[in-house]
Parts: sequence; C-alpha cells; structure tokens
Amino acid sequence: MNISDIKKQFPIFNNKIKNNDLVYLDSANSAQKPQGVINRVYDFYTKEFSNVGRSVHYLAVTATNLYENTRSSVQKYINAKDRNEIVFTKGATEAMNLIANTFGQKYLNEGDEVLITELEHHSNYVPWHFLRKSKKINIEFAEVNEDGEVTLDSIKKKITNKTKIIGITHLSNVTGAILPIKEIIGLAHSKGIPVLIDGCQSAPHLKLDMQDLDCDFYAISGHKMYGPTGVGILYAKKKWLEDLPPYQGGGGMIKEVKKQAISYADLPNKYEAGTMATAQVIAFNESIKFLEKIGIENIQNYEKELINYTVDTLKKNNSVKLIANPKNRGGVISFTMEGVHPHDIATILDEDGVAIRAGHHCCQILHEKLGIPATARVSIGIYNTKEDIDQLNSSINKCNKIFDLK
Amino acid sequence: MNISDIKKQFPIFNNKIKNNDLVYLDSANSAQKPQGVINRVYDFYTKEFSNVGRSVHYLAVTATNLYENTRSSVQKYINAKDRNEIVFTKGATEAMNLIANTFGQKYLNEGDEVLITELEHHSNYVPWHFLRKSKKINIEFAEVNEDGEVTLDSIKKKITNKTKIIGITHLSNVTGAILPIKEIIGLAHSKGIPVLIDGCQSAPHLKLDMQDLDCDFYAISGHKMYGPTGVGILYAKKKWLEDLPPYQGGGGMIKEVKKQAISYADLPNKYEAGTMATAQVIAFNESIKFLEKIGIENIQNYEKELINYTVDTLKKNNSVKLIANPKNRGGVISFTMEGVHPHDIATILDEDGVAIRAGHHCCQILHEKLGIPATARVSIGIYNTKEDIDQLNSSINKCNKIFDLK
Amino acid sequence: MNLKELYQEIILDHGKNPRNLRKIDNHNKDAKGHNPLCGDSVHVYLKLNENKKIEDISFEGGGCAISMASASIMTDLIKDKEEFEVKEIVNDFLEMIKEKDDLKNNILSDDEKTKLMCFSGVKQYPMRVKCATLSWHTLTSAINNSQEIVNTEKN
Amino acid sequence: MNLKELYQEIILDHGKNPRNLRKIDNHNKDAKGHNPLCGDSVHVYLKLNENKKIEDISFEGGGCAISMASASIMTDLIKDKEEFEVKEIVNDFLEMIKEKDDLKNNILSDDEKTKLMCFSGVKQYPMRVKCATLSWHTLTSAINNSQEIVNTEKN
Ligand SMILES: Cc1ncc(COP(=O)(O)O)c(C=O)c1O
Ligand SMILES: Cc1ncc(COP(=O)(O)O)c(C=O)c1O
Repeated sequence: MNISDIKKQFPIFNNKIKNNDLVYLDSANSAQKPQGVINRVYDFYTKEFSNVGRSVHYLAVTATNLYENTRSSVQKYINAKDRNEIVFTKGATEAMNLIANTFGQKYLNEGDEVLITELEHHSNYVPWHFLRKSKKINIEFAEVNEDGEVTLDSIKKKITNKTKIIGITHLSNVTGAILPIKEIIGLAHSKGIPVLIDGCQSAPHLKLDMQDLDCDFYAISGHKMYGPTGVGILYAKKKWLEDLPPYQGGGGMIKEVKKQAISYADLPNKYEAGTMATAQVIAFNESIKFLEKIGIENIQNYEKELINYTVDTLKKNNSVKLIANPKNRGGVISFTMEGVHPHDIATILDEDGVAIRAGHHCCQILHEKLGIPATARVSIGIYNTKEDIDQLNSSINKCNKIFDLK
Repeated sequence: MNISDIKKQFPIFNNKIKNNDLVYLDSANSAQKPQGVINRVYDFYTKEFSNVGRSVHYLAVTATNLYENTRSSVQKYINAKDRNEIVFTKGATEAMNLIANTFGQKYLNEGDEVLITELEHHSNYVPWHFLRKSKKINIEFAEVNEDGEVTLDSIKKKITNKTKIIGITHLSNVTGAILPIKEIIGLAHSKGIPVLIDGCQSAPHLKLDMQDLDCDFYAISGHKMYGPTGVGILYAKKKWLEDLPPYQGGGGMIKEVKKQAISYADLPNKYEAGTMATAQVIAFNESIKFLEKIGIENIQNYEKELINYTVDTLKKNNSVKLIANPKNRGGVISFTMEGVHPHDIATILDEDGVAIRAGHHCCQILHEKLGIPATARVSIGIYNTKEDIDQLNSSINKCNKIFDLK
Repeated sequence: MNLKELYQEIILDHGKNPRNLRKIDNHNKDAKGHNPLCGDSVHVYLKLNENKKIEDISFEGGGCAISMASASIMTDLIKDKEEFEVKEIVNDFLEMIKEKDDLKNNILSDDEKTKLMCFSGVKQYPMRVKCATLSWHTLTSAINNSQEIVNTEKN
Repeated sequence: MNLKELYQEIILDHGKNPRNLRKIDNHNKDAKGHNPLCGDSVHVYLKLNENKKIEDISFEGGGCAISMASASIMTDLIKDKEEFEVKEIVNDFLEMIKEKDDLKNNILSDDEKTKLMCFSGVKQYPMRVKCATLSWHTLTSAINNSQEIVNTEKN
C-alpha cells in the first residue's frame, strides 16, 4: 500500500491553504473525498440524472439500479444478512433519531430506562432526551474511566430490569477509545436488551461485520467515510424494521393510501420517505469501492502505526496534555495545553495549514466530566502521514512561542 | 430570453437515450441540473471541502460562509422577512414531516381536525396520518372539483371550529391546478388557523413571496428547482420556529447539554441537527442564481406559452383524454388513453427518448376520486420546447399503432 | 430489443381481452397483490379441490397490458394443474423473467410454453418486470393462503 | 494578516491575567452568555446606581485568550460610565469588529480606544469574532436585564 498514491486521489491536497500545504487532521469531523466519489456525482448529474423508483423511463431505470447497487455494496461491506436491512438516511444523526423515535413510540413507557454512556455524541443522547420529555423515561449514563474508556463492567453496573435499550458509541470521537461492543452486545442480549451502536467514527477505520457483532442497530455517516455529505446508513435487523412503525411519511414508503387508512411499503422502502439523496447514495458506492480497493486490513495496519506515532510525538511534547489513554484506540487524539485555550491552538495551527478541531466535539457530558469546556482534537484519515504529525507538532510549539510560555 | 442557450446549460441533453435525443418531460418528478450547479458541487469537494460550523480552521470557515450564503439567497428569493426563517432539510417531505410532527406534538389533541385537500401528495397526508394514529385527530379533505381544482369555497366548507391547521398544495402535481392560496391563507388567518403550503411544484415555476402570501409554513424541494438531490427548504415564520419544539436531536442544535437537562440553540440551528447536506446546500445557491439570472417573469411567460401549446396539442389528439382542466394551470398535464394503460404509454414513449411518468404520482386519494389507478403525466421545465411537445405527440400516436387502435 | 418484442400480439390480445377476469363464487383460497409504484392491483381466486388440484382460478384487477396479459395467460395455463405442478411452473416462470433463457418444466406443452415465453421481452425493461410477475407472486400467496398482501417492491 | 496582529501583547496579557474576574456580591443586574460552538460561557455582573451609572462590573467564565481579554478590557473601560454611554461604546465596538475601520465614539480616551482597537485583527478570523463579542452581547443583555441567555449563534 502506497500512501502517496492514495493521497493523490484526494484533489483537495492540490490546494494551498494560506500558502501552506494542507495538513488535514479533522477527519473525525468530516473526511475529504477521493476523486472517484467526486466524479461519480458529476457524471450522474451530467449523464444519467433522474429520480429513482418512480418513473419507468430509461433514466429512471438506470438511476434506480445504481441506487440499489449501493445498497448491495453496503450490505456486503458491513456483512449484513439481508440487503433490506440497509436504510439510507441523510446522516447518522437521522439514523439515531429514527431508532429512538420509532423504538420509543412502540416500546418505551414511563419509568423505563435507556442506557447510554458518558462518551456519547449529542446525536446519541438528545433523541433519547426527547423521549424523557414526552414519555417520562429515564436516561442512565455508563461511566467513563480515567483512561477515557467505557468498560463492559461499567455497562453491567448500570443495567437494571428497567433497561429497555442500550446506545453506545463504537469509537469515541473525543477519547479515541474503541469500546468492547461485541461483549456489551452479548451481555445485553443475554438480558433481552437490544443495542444501538453509533458507528460514525468506527465505520471509516475498522472492519465492520454486522452478523458477527450481532447488534440490533448500527448508524453510519457517509461523509466521514470519504463519501458525499447528505447521506447516512442505518443498519437494522430485519425483525426490527418489520416490527417498528415508520418514521417519516411521504412518497415511496406507502403501499396503499385511502382516506381512512394507510398501509406501508415493505422493507426498506418503509423507511425511505420522499425523494432520497439519490446522487449522494449513488456516489457513496465509490467510497465503498475506494475502501475495498485498499482493503480494511491495510487501512487498519497503516493507521495503527500512524496513531502510535502521533501519540508518541504528543506525549514527548511537554506542553501537551493528552486527555485520554485508552488501551484500544482509534485515530482520534484530544489534548489540551497549559495556558493556551483550544480555540487559540486551532487558530494558530490553522495559520500553518494544519486543520484540527477545538471545542466540545458535541460531547458536553464528557467535557463536564473532564472539567474542561473544550479540548483540541486531532483526527486522522487514510491520507495522513508522519510528516503531517511532525508539522502538527512544530505548529503546536509555535503556540508556546506566541503565548510566550517558557 | 433564448431557450436554446438555457438548454445548453444542461449537460444531460448532450447524451442520447436509446439513440434518440432526450425529451425530458418528467421535471415535476425531478428537474435536470444546470452545469453551474454541477460544477459547484465538484469545486466544493475538490477545493474547499470541510464540515460547516464546527471547526475554526480555514476550510471550515469558508464552508460555513458558503453554506450561510445560500440561506441568504433563499431568503431573498422567496422574500422571507428574516434569514433565520429558512431551515435546510433533506427534502420537502422532511420539511412537511417536521411541521406535522412538531406542530402536532404541541397543538393537536384528540378530536382536533387537520384540513388538507384531495389533491395532496402523500407527503402532505401521511405525516398527518401518523398523528391520527397517535393523537386521535381527524383529517378532513377539501374536495377537488371536476376541473381538478380546489376552490376557496371548498376549503371554506370544511373549516370547523376544530380545524387547527390547514395543509394545501400550491400547484397540484397531477392536475396542474394553481390553488388560490393567498385567499385561502387570508380566510384561514381570519379564523386563527395556520397554513402549511406544499410548494414543491410551484417553487421552480412561480414567483414566491412569503411576506405577500403570509403563509405560516412553506415546503420546497431543492431537486425540483434545478438543484442537487438531498436538500430541501422549510420556510416557517419566526414565531413558529421559536415556539415549536425541535424535530431531530443531535450536534449543532443544542445550546447546553447536561445529564438532566438540555437547552436548544437559537434559530435556525435548532432545526438543523447533525451534519447537514453541506455540499448540496452550497450548490443550491447556484440554482437560485440560475433562476434569478433568467428572471421569474421570463420563466413564467415562456412556460405559460409552452403549457398552452401542450394543452392545445393534446386536446387536438383524439386518443388522449386530459384528466383535468384547471383555469389557472402550471406545467403539469396528466392524461389517459382509451385502451392503453399509462405504464404502457410510458414504455412506448421511452423508446423514442420521451421521458414521462406513469402511475398515481403519490396522489392515491385523487386517483381514487378519479376512479383510475394511474395516469400518464407530462411535466415541463425551463429547458423544454415546442419541438419536445411535437415529439411527445407523435410518440403518443405510436401507442395507438402498437396497440392497433385505429 | 424493440417494442414489438415486448408487445407481442398474444400479449396485446390477452391485455385487451383478459380471460378469467371475474370472481369465483365458491373459491376457497385467494390473495391480493399490489404494485405500489403504479397503484395497480390484482386479486387472485382459487378453487383447490381435495386432491390439491386447481379446479378453478380467476382474477380481478386492472393494470397495464403486460400485467393483464400475464394474469390472463397464467390463469389459463394453471387451471386443472396440481398444486405441486403449479409451484414448479411459477418458479420456472419467475426465473425465466429474471435471468434464464428458457422454461425448464416438463408440465406445460410446447404451445403453452410459447405463450409464456412471450414475456421474455420484459427482461429488457426492468421497471416492467413487476408488471409481469405481480399475478404470479399473488398466486403463490393465494396457494399458501397467506393473509399478507403481496407487494412487488419486496424484491 | 498574521497571528501577531491577532495575538497582540495586550490581548495576551489580559487573556492570561483577566481583570475583574470575580462575582460582585451586591450586583443588581447580571446575564449569562454562551457560545455553543465551543462551550465557552461568561457571566457578567453589574452594579448600576440610581443615576444609571455603572458603579461596579465584573465577570466570571472561561474561554480563549480573545474572549477573556475582551471581557477583561471591556469591564475595565465600562466602569464608571453612564448607561447611555455604555450602549454607545458597545455598539461602536461591535461595528468595529464587524466592518468599520475605526471607533467613532467620543466617550473613550484615545488610550482606551487603542486598547479596543487591538481586537480589530479578529475581523480576519470570522470564527473568532464570536469570541471577541460574547461578553459585549452579554453586557447588553445584563443592562436590559433580560433573562434570556445570550447566544453567539444568534446572528
Ligand atoms: C406536490 C408535491 N409534494 C411533495 C413532494 C415530495 O417532495 P420530495 O420527494 O422532494 O420530498 C412532491 C414530489 O415528489 C410533490 O410533487
Ligand atoms: C461519534 C459520533 N456520532 C455521531 C455523529 C453525528 O454524525 P452526523 O453529523 O454525520 O449525523 C458524529 C459526527 O459528528 C460522531 O463523531
């Protein structure tokens, strides 16, 4: 695997940022797009555009086939049992809202508990909060330990006989911890509790196998997986998609509509109301192909080395304080600096073309626990190199200079 | 205004469909995209890509500004009073679900009535049906007359003191009727009833003025307005967006998140949870510019003439039966043929490169009323010409030949 | 591929004048099928006798030439067949429509097979496959007497 | 534009050692401000006497160098001003940060204006404008004694 060949597929790196090469370390926020994905959008609009599923003319047939091809690719890529277990959404946030809303409607009642963790992104908390308001359920938080991990044990401690569903992140977008989700799912299932996995950060970097994990629901963001914005994936076991009520109503999700009654379409159409993000779904197929071509093992090996290099480099830098130290970690590394606020770090790094993120990363619960309102976050993608990390490090040192620290 | 120059901006027409020129008469389903829109997506991904609003680095700032520029353009284009009255959604269907859900949560109770019309698209009926199930409200249907119109009078007849909201289409996607929505809104407001307008079919073709209409909610589909798939617009009066609860929960829509409580962001962020369709919103600005450059008056004049030509041509064709005859009509013309099912018509026309739609067009209530399960539908866009209509007509005649009808 | 192959004379004939388009009064099995794409629907009625033979079969519904002809020809060919034979014919037909070049079963006569082969042109029109198969899926459903409405979106 | 213009010495000084960072016990007006983007927050306390003069002012909160320096310098300059003067200064500062090259008011001394002009570099960093203005919006809110939490996402 030749990283410079891979990086060349990303046209964004041909541009200068304030006269510097772009060092993009914000992939956990959103990943850059390879040329193949970008071209697919372009070609679809210029040569093949039509709405899917609704008309019988040539363009509509082509578009429908392309759209459904992506469903099959995703099914294969995440090893789902059935292609109808793949629902396209506008993003992972919508996927989680869909589950919280429909599961909540049908199965949650006053006093029931939803168990999430202190690591969760707001998108795996706020939708449950809505149910706390409307249905008077309770939300419990499994504790994060000082290494930034949530262990099987901390989940076990919070399960009660009122726990009706568990929602956990696969890979924390702040601490970088990879959670033992397979064990957690096993434990939950032994008590008859379904599990929703927030796979936003794991999907671009880890091997995904729905049948092996046996999770009930898995949410993925297309744009973090080198895909277009405006598309996400909800994986859900067929039994759930058949069982739960629809989420949004509109064209394409119905079977028969009468003045007094409405019946709904079969899977997966039942959950795909209205005109979907056709072009984006079709182009997302190229993201899958891009990842498949490199191979997830190669990706994991390469990124593992880069992550270790990053952690080592930052640990050696005395002015940097890593905020977590998970044993099993993905490419998300958050830190603070004594005397320089994360926002100032980000601005100073940006001057050198180094793009990182500063803030609470949509994880205020975790930041409250950490006792700091904001952190600086470095996150890596398949196009990053050790040189990027060296540049990061030297730009961090510039912060000290500007703030005249030591 | 030179139509051939305009048509040249749409690269799809450079392609042959089964060796024929494309005669695209399915714009009510989804419109083709001008090169400017397509290029904008391409350039954004290749040169400027980043997530909006969350990071402080250069690319994020650029993306955020571009994204917010579209909001301002839309505000101007539809003459909304405040830019925060523009909410980006994934489509019109989501926009209508958003309103039905949040308005329903707060204001609808058992026995209340929602008044829609027999012309409504499923996306302005199914979301209300959900509330019929969950809240035991009733849905009333204002009657369509035999010309395919819904009059002020037929709305008036169905308003009772239990009517809590009215949902109506601006331009029917089957009969082509343009409804007297300003009068209907005036009537509704005189009784204190808010009005949701389904503007999917009107937005690409009619002058939009939210302040003049004074509607409470207006839903628009980006992809029908020569824009990318995966983006829609919800216009809503500020007082409603401030008053109604949020719809989806996640990143970007919160103010402060604690374990026990959550407060929501100000407008319009409160309704934009998660990573939005960034590239699509940004490129949608080019759709607005495209329409503005031609000028809505020019569009209306040109299309009016083409619509009249189409209606006249089809009326002269004895084997065609128009299914509606509205006095004020937009570019949607549905018909049937004695002895040839709409599906067969569509297939035969397709062989000549003529793309139309056959089916119930997501309006089963209307088709039940008409007593036919399906119609053939011709719908025009700014790129269509009289030659297209002539080709349509001669391909229709081919149906007769194949089916051996005199 | 051209339209002539899709709209063969026999399809047009059965499309215009569908056989067995009625409701059997004394049916003991039935099922409804629905194509949400176009709103077309079909209702298949069966009279299965104690020997598991199709004593009578009919359908109600409306739709395009392809779907009406398909239901019409199907009901013609299926009458007087045994249940296990029907299942084989249905599978054979569905596979032919999807991918196979030919029909494999030894139950139908060559003449009868020729009639079914008229639908092979549909393969080139993916959106129309559903029209050709709706009544067949519904027949299966009627035999299994499942209450569920058949939905061509399923596959 | 370079970082030296953004992080001028006076900003770094006030950022590191903010003045008036405490809670006034006998305040009669206060307001909270919040930047949802980064989670930074500020709480401004005022003591307005019967002559509508700011007798004392302070703030609590944490944030980046820009926001801390802005709150620190603001509280320094605003003390002992009359309410109407404060409003003029606030507007003047916000306009300068947004678009104007200069401060227009005749209330502050040239020395004081120089301090505020240190923030003009923020104009080049759109995402940081909110950091520089949060405490000022919150001051307005405190004076109006509105209960609402100020939110920099508003505009
Ligand atoms: C009148 C009308 N309303 C609503 C819709 C749904 O819009 P979308 O599919 O873009 O969400 C359509 C288009 O399908 C329409 O024609
Ligand atoms: C862990 C995690 N969950 C959920 C999300 C939300 O994903 P999206 O914004 O694509 O809906 C993100 C990204 O912002 C994330 O990092």
